Amino acid sequence: MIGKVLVANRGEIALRIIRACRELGVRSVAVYSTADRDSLHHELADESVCIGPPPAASSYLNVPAIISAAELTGADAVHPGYGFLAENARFAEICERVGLTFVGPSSRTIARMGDKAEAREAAAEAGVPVTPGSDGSCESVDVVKRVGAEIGYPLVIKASAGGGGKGMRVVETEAEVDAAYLGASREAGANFGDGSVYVEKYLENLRHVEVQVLADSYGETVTFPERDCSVQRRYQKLIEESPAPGLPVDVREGLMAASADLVGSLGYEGAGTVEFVYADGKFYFIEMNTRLQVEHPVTEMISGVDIVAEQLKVVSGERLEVPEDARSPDGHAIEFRINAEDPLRNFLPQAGLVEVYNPPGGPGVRVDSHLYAGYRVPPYYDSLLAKLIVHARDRGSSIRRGLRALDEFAVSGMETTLPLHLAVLEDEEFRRGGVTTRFLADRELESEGGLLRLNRTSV
Amino acid sequence: MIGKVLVANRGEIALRIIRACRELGVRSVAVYSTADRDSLHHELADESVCIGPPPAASSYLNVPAIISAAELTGADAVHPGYGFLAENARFAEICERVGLTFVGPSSRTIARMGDKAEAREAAAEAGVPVTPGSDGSCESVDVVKRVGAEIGYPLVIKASAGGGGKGMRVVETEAEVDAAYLGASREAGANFGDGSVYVEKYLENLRHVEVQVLADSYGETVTFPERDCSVQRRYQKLIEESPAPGLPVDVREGLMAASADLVGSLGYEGAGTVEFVYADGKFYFIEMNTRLQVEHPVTEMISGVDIVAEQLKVVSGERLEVPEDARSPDGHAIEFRINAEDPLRNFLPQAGLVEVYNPPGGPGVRVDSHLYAGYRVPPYYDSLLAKLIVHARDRGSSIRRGLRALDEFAVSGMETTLPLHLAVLEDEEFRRGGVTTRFLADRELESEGGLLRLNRTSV
Amino acid sequence: MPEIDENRPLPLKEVEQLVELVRESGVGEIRVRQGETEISVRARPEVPTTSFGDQVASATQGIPDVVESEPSPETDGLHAVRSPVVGTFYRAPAPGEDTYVEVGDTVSAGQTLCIVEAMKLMNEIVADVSGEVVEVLAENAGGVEYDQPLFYLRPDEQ
Amino acid sequence: MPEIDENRPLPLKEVEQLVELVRESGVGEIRVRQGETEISVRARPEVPTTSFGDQVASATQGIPDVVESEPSPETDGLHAVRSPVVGTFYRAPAPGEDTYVEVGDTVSAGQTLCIVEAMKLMNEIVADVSGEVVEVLAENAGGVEYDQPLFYLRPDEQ
Repeated sequence: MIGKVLVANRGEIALRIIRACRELGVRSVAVYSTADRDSLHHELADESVCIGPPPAASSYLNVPAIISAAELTGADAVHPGYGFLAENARFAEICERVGLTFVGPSSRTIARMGDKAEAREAAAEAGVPVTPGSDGSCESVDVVKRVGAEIGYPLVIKASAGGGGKGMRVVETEAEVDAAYLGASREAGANFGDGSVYVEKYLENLRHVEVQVLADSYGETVTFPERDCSVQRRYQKLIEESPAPGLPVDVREGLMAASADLVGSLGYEGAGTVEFVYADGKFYFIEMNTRLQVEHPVTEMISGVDIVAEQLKVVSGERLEVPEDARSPDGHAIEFRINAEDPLRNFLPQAGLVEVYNPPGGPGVRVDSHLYAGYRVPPYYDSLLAKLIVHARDRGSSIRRGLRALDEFAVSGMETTLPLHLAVLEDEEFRRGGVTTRFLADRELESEGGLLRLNRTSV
Repeated sequence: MIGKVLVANRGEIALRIIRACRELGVRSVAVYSTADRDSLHHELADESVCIGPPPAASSYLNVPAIISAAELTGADAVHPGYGFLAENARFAEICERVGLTFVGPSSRTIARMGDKAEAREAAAEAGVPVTPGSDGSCESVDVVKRVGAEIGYPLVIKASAGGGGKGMRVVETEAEVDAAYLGASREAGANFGDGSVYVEKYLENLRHVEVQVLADSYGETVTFPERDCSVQRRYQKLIEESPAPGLPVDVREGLMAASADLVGSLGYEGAGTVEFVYADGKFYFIEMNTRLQVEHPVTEMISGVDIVAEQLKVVSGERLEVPEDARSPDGHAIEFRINAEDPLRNFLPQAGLVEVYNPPGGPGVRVDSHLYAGYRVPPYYDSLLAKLIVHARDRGSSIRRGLRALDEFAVSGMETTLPLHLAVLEDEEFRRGGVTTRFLADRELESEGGLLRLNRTSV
Repeated sequence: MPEIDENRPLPLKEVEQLVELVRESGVGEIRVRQGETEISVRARPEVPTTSFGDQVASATQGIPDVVESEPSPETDGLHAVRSPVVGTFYRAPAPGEDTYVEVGDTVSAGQTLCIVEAMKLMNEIVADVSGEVVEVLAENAGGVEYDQPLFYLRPDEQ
Repeated sequence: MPEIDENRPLPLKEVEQLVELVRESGVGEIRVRQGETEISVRARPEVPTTSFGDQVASATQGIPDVVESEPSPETDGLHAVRSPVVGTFYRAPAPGEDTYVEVGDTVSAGQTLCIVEAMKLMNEIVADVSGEVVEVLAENAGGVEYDQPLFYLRPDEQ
């Protein structure tokens, strides 16, 4: 087993990794910016190093400072968490070069999957269904039009190097292609330094489902029952659950097999997530995230597997330890992202002093959070305050447990997404299950007697 | 399903019951003393009624006030939790008489199992092994001596109406019988209003194991894998785990079958625990608790069953919903009782303001607690502040998770048993597993660099 | 994900205007967001005060009875007569009969004010001071808790 | 996740303008965000209240390094020279050579005090004020964090 891990992250995910280290007897090193001097990751790690001033570019994205901190403390591995440097192939490569074990796949695999057009090709080569569209990038407007003539409109043009909706344009007819191509390409160039784009059939009424994978260096690959992450706001996931409600068993088996095929063809090692869209009984690959994801606890709850511990075992050259029964879902789990955002003011980010913090307890409740009463949420980083994960024997019980736990969750000092989650759980369509990614966009939030409610605005 | 449950208790167990009610859609009524005006059970219940001044005799043991509160709020059931009125047959009888559903077995069964000598007889009749000893109570010194001649010394004289070590005397030789009989009988009379005693073979080097049972009104009985509660201080359990370390499978099956036999012969309904001593490969019945126990979460963690929810289903006339695989242990769970007691000052109870309260989170961690930062622990009731339950795939991982979570658990404002638990988890004999009930008595606590350590004092 | 144009200059002119506005208006903070532009100007902070009761109230959404409306304090020299038991409050000895007391009545210490029935037992509640009945705080035939104020009396001058 | 262009220069000019604005206006804080650029300027804070570090120290048994020994405050008019990077602290240009400065030396602003090596780069740390070297706070060839005080200087009277 590796001996000391530098955790190149902050907030709840840094705690998550430090906890896994401690349970495995591995020493942990926290790095922190001067804005995070009072943070729990800095308090709970075995060692910690201040790496820079508050802006992420000077601290959590500061590669020289992080590498120096690893050298100073004698860390032999770096766990990047999610966000920040987690999918930065250059960082992974630097780690490889200086002899630090990067907890993740090789820099080559990160780079390959980071190019979305190339990832599509890799998936197609592995026999995984991809949305109908171009083979790789589209060099010109004409290529887009040829694809459109072949598969029909609407289409969506996407940035090859992109993600998160940047450099993306939906095209309803051929007449719109020229302007959209130009716009998407320019935006991609400005955002990612790479203007290349590709094109896909635009699917509506789709669900976002994804498969957690783990692979070790002995060629063993484990895929887990899918997560459904369709409750999103502007491509940001808010609620994730597993298994996906109402998904036929053969679709689940198809998703798991397709993910195993892709991962196998890549020679992948470590944890990753293969993302799909699902509509009308069919699924299509969209991208692969070559890192731990925010919503990994949902899978941990229904499988009993500690995914972060398995990551650390894999990079230590050990074999995966996943019992056979972890591959079928044990009950149902839902994760709620409690963000420091005001749902009534267009999700305006909040910062400041956490006055009261009392997380819920009791059966089937897990909380991953770096908060404590008296903690000051700095304005520099993302707004995730806590993840509440509930687990029960079936989806109905999970929803009721979620309502109970959200109701108990006491955070004051700033607005949060807690009341939004309560409103989602009261929504009839959500309760029936199987909502699409338009779920939140199709609804308005209304304040009613101190509680929030969702009202459908379009049909 | 019953519609509204009055929770005749306080602290963490009141919260536990209120949580179960909320998840089942059952309304809950809290009762509280004036010392508990700021308590979470009062805040989180749907309704609440102040029932009396701080002393338990005038509030949580005040039967007329509790019955009146049930009538005023229209509750149709009363859940007694543990302690207070939970094994008070008269209270159960009054509930039956006024048409309130008592969440527990019938008052007759409570009374029968409450008489320890009678419970021994019931167990023997059901074919459950009991410690060699007297048949029922011993009317005179001569009966004790006759038993002594038959089964040999040492013996232990126990109060029939007793529990918790009161009215108990160990007798090494026949010469000591007269004085011990008199003393035990007097103490029993003073404590329980009933001086009758019985006698058992005194077993040393034994472990305390117990079996959780659930039975419904359709004759279905479920028994769960045993809990080991051998880490005790003066008959008070401090750490409970399940399954019992190193217990042979045939012993587990024997314990579960014996418990099912006893419960079946009693026509038992609801949740209960059959307690045994275990030594040298053999187990003997000691008593049955006809109520929910403090340590029920340990069984919930390894079975996935919500025991309190099942209690409420049973009294609603529904069938138990326990999947077949809940009867074999899924992983390993340990519970730590975090008490407001100072381990270095003879476990002196603590009270006062909780300044910092930050429970641990992350995978496999459950906390049942009524604390929050700013809560004032009243000096009137028991010292249990929180239960930390950890769950992992095997005992070794559970212990490491326990160390991690205890280490994170932040409570300030008073001394607690947190450092004692850390010391137990570092003890080599505990780590090997299978310690006897003398574990803590045979050790001294030592303070070393701010941490506690256990040192063995006898061999 | 927001779309970002990293080439636009920072809106320093607008910042200056907001600073001026904060200073002149005396407000604590102004925040403006438009698309990806966000400006926040805060005055020098005052000394914070915190009370736990308030915090919990604002913190726990959806818990209906978290904010306990405490019985009004015994201000203005009023004396509260409280219920010693949980039960049902009756202002008269039996249905149809006269109430024990009305607002404005003068009562003497030891005089019965009402009955609280609990478990079929009629508990007569007596005045513990002499004085005038100023307010009846519980509803006839309604439930009362232990320690709940039932009457306000204005004690006689001594 | 957005990829960040780490090569763009920091908008120092704009920062300076905002600093000036905070000082002149007397407001507590200004924050401006545009796209991936974010600037926050805050006035010197008021006296701090309770520090969490203390509380945790007494609360979390068994966490060895919870009590961070904060660098001693710049009392008595001393000026701290802090490390701008994470790295290894060297008092001399090369092994065997003379140290840059010793306690008691008088240094002028801009004079090299030490080297902090990070990623094979030798960062010369210079005095930002003129004055006397009062204390060397880091150990030769030991690691230093960002913002860690390296020297105390007593600035010259002006």
